Amino acid sequence: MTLLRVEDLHKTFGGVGAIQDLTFSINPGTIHSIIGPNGAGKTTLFNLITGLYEPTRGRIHFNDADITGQPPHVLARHGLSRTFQNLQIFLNMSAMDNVMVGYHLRCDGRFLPSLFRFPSVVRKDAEYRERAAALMAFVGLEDYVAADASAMPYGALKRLEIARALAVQPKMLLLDEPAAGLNPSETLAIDGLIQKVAGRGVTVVLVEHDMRLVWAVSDHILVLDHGRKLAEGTGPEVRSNPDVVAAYLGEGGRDR
Amino acid sequence: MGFWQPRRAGILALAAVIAVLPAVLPNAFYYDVVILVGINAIVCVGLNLLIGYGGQISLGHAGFFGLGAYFSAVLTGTYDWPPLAALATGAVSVGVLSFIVARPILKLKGHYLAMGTLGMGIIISIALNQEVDITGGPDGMPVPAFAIAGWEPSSEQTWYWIVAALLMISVWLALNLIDSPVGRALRSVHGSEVAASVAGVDVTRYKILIFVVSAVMASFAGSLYAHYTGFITPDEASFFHSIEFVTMVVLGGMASTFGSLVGAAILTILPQLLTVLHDFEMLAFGAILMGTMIFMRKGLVPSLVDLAKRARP
Amino acid sequence: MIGRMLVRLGRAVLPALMLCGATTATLQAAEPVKIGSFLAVTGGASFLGDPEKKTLEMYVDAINADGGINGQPVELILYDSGTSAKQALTFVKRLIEQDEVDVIVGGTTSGETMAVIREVEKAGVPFISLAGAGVIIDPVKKWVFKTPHTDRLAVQKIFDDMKARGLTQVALLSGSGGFDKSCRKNAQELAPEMGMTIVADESHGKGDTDMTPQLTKIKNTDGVQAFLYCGFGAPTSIVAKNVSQIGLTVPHYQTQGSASMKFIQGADGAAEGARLPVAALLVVDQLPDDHPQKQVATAYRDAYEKKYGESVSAFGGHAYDGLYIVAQAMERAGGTDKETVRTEIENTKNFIGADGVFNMSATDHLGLDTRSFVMVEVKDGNWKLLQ
Amino acid sequence: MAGKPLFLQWLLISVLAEFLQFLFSGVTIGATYALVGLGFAIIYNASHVINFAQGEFVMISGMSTVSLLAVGMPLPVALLLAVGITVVVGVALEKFAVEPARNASVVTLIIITIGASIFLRGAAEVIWGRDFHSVPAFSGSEPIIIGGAALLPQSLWVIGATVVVIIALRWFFGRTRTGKAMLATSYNPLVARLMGINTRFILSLSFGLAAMLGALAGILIAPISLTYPSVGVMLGLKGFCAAILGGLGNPMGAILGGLIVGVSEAMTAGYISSAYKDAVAFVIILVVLVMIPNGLFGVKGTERV
Repeated sequence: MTLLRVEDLHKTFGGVGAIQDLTFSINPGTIHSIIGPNGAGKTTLFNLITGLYEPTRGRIHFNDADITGQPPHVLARHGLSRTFQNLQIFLNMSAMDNVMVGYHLRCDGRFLPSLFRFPSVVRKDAEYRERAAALMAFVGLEDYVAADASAMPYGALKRLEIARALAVQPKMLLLDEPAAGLNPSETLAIDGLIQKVAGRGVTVVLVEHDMRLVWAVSDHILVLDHGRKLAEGTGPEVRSNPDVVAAYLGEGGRDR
Repeated sequence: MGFWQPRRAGILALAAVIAVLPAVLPNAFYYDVVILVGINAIVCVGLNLLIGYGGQISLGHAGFFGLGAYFSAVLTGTYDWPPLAALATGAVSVGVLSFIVARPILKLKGHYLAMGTLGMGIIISIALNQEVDITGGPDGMPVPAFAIAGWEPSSEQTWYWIVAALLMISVWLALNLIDSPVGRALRSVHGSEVAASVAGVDVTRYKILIFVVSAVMASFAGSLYAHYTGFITPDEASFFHSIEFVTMVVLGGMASTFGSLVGAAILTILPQLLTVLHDFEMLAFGAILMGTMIFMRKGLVPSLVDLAKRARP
Repeated sequence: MIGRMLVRLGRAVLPALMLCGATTATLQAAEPVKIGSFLAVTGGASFLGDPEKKTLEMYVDAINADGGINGQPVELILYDSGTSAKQALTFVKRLIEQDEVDVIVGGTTSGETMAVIREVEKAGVPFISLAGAGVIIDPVKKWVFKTPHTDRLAVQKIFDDMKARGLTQVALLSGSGGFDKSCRKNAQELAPEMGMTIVADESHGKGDTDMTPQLTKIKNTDGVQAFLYCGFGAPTSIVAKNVSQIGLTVPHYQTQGSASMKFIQGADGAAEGARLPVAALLVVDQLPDDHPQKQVATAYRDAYEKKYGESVSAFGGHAYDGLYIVAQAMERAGGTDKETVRTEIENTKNFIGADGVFNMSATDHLGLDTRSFVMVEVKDGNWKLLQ
Repeated sequence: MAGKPLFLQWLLISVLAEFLQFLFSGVTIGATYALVGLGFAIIYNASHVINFAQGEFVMISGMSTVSLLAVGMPLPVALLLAVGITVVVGVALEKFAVEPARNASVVTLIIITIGASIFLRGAAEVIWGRDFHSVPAFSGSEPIIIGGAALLPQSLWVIGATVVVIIALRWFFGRTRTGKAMLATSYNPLVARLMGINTRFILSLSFGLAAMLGALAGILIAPISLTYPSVGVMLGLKGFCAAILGGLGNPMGAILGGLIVGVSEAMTAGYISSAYKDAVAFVIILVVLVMIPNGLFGVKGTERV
């Protein structure tokens, strides 16, 4: 039983292969990490899985459905959500409304009910506002419930993005460098948050440079190099893989 | 969610202004200016949904305004349709047209979108200018009076209440929309298209939706304008008129519905005030526009709100 | 409570704000005669509106220096419509409702004029338009008059001249403004009546800087015997230049829209040989001494050129006529009662103006004879009266 | 028998002559659009501002030339001075209107430059009046006949000057320190600043350069188009089209964009419909943009997420 199955995936940009011959699968309910040096194609892979890029070749299956080439908002319906390496916060909105956008699929997005504020719309909005507040508390943002996103510090915005992604109620959450730009104690807290999220039964897929975080939380690791799969397995398996040691850790590693 | 949340307060303030104005306005000329403010404000409330909330610029909305005006003028004048039917036909046709052009045009971003909408508006305005047999050409055409089942609003006072009521409705609906799932989706598209789509928002759909809504509102206001003034020219659809609408929205403050009202009011009244400067009118207008935007770059209403917040910590 | 305060505040402030917008030519103790005007001083037709404004201002001063009308000083209240029909309408409401003018002389373009007619008729204020379209006074509207020759008459003059030279196949080029389109429409309508054929019908856009493609097409059209350009402003000169550039040699006609020395100067020699109908004003020196307009037109031209240091155009003449028709009507009426003044304007007889001799009536709110509209040819950088 | 080939030959020649005439017109006008469009591109590169007052540079140089000639200056001196005056106006525009609002949103900056264009037009009307004026052609107005089509010497000036500008700009951006600094600033202003480039100076310089190009267009076109306070309005708009069509921020794209707009206008006027020639030009632009959303040579906007 797999949640995500990637088969023979290729993506080229102007003739240069960013992802090549990639096949792997992810089982539900675990924390997976995708690691590799800069330019290995990690973010490209995320963008392919979440529908921001269309693959040049290959197929992606999610939850037994072929989702290849589907746009992101359709994938959100399937239960896929993500955060971004470069924060993509709606800075023109309040923190609460950022999370509320995550609930978009649960709310009534039709035009006329919104235009005339049907009672059902008002009721649902109120209900999801409460849920959003709870979600913000869950990620540790209880102090920012009434804040504008543009007035929040960087670390809080990272959490806000996770809260928004969780509001989509995903089966699988892809986190693109959740610890980047954070100090060690904040990183530690993110570590805890990721485990809490996984504890809710959400499958977490992680791209991360902070190896300490990777080793600490991952159940399963996929190593990419130049867009190809270099190795796959549990933490200890990957660590002892000679290819990985040679190609990646051998270069001095990124143990910050 | 108290009763005195800002949007309720804003609507009440607007209602108060509308109720008090007739006691203040000394003659039909003042009514005329206020009616024009109201008609422009309806366009701006719609355009602000597109530009301020949806983050999609349009330099071509006067095209829709002009089309609405000409639909009303031609259908009632040349073909003797009842004004309401003409107005509705105009709004529906503009809705369909804007829906058709929205998909390709809204693929463009930023300045390219500005160019695309500008081109669309100019094409409409050229057609209105050139099709002399239908539109009367650059010298314009008369429009029969507005009438519903024999009732004709002839005085400025009557028009004032009609436009005021329609403006109130527009503002009310716009505020509803902004504070709703659709409004959040729109603002999220403005904030980050990728993040919005990942959160499940069908970005293209909402962009098209709000483009069509704003176009229909412009067409509606155009029809209203045509019947009110009784005479229209293709200038209503010109590029400069589009720029005027955008300037109203930006000057008043993007993503602020009441800002749009203030912007529409200022840009409609300002030329009347500046006549005192004679030859320096245009120069002063440009200077005021520049100065306001330099010193209040978020636009009047948001800047003043910020100022008030800072003054009262 | 607050509401009432707002009302009082508004009553005090709003009118004060807007009052300061009024143009005050003179501030004298006696109750002034108020003449309202809205002109396209800026925008597309500024080329026409500018001399109109200058003329009105100059002669209102002159009238006041002579003791005003019926002993009352004249106050000119003038607004710039920016060549926008929309602005024109608002300004007319302002003139009528706020400034409470006694009469309106203005409306540079036909579009602006047509836009305000409904308002003027409703309010019952005598209005003399300075625009060309015949539809302004045909059918006759109670309160609306005009001074310039109609666009239709101009085209008629041109076609007459062509026919006299045995030219019947005309190529047409027109701009995209109101004046241009109206001239084109008149040409299309008049051609069959007058036995002319329009063999080419081209147009150019706003702000175009080169019309050689259109002219080349005309040049390569079979059977073109004469070329007529409908338009005004800078394009008149550009067209003349382009005509000579591509060697279009058929007789070249333009309209009264080109009746300004700027046309000749701007064409840089290329306007030579072009013919157009103009008000006699422009060739006043060539008029015989017994011509009725000789004296009036000479005086106007000399005064205008002295005051503004630029050569006179026919457009300012429309404003001159409008102003003096009103002034004389008011003197005959012995006051400013609108109904009486209107009747007296209608009774204008043998008024000698810049545009010609006016004889208005209840059925003719223009009242110009066609004799004062003459054909001229550009020769040696000046107008030459054709006989 | 001999009549037929002769007729065909005549037909060919006249068709060719007609085509050439349209082409000359299109290229001349296109070159003007290109020069104006270049100004848009250069300012956009340095500051990501769309300067809607670009057309007013064209007007200011033309009107200045008229005034300078009127006080008796020789033509070359008047032209040089007119360009100088325009550059001063351009730099002042940057210093007093754009610089103080540098971090404002794109739309705000657009409105500021629109305000500036209204202001400059208003000022021109106060200073110079509303009449149109002519400027003598640089080297006579006797047309040169090429292949049966008549070309004005002034057109050669316009086209020649555009070619010189292209070469000069290539040299400037490719070989000089200042030019390279400008390019660097356009790619990444922050890094450029960190590398010691005076980005404020670059900003002023870009406005000066754009004003110079606009002024150049102004003095070159004035003998053809005449000059008046609103002459820059349509030229500015078409220049914007040129810059967008070519791909914003790519100077060579702006040149090509200008030529495409100019030639398509002339060809449409000649072969299809002169009434709808401007509309056709805009349809072409729309179609190109819908197919290539970043213009012909625009930087592909791959969003980094």
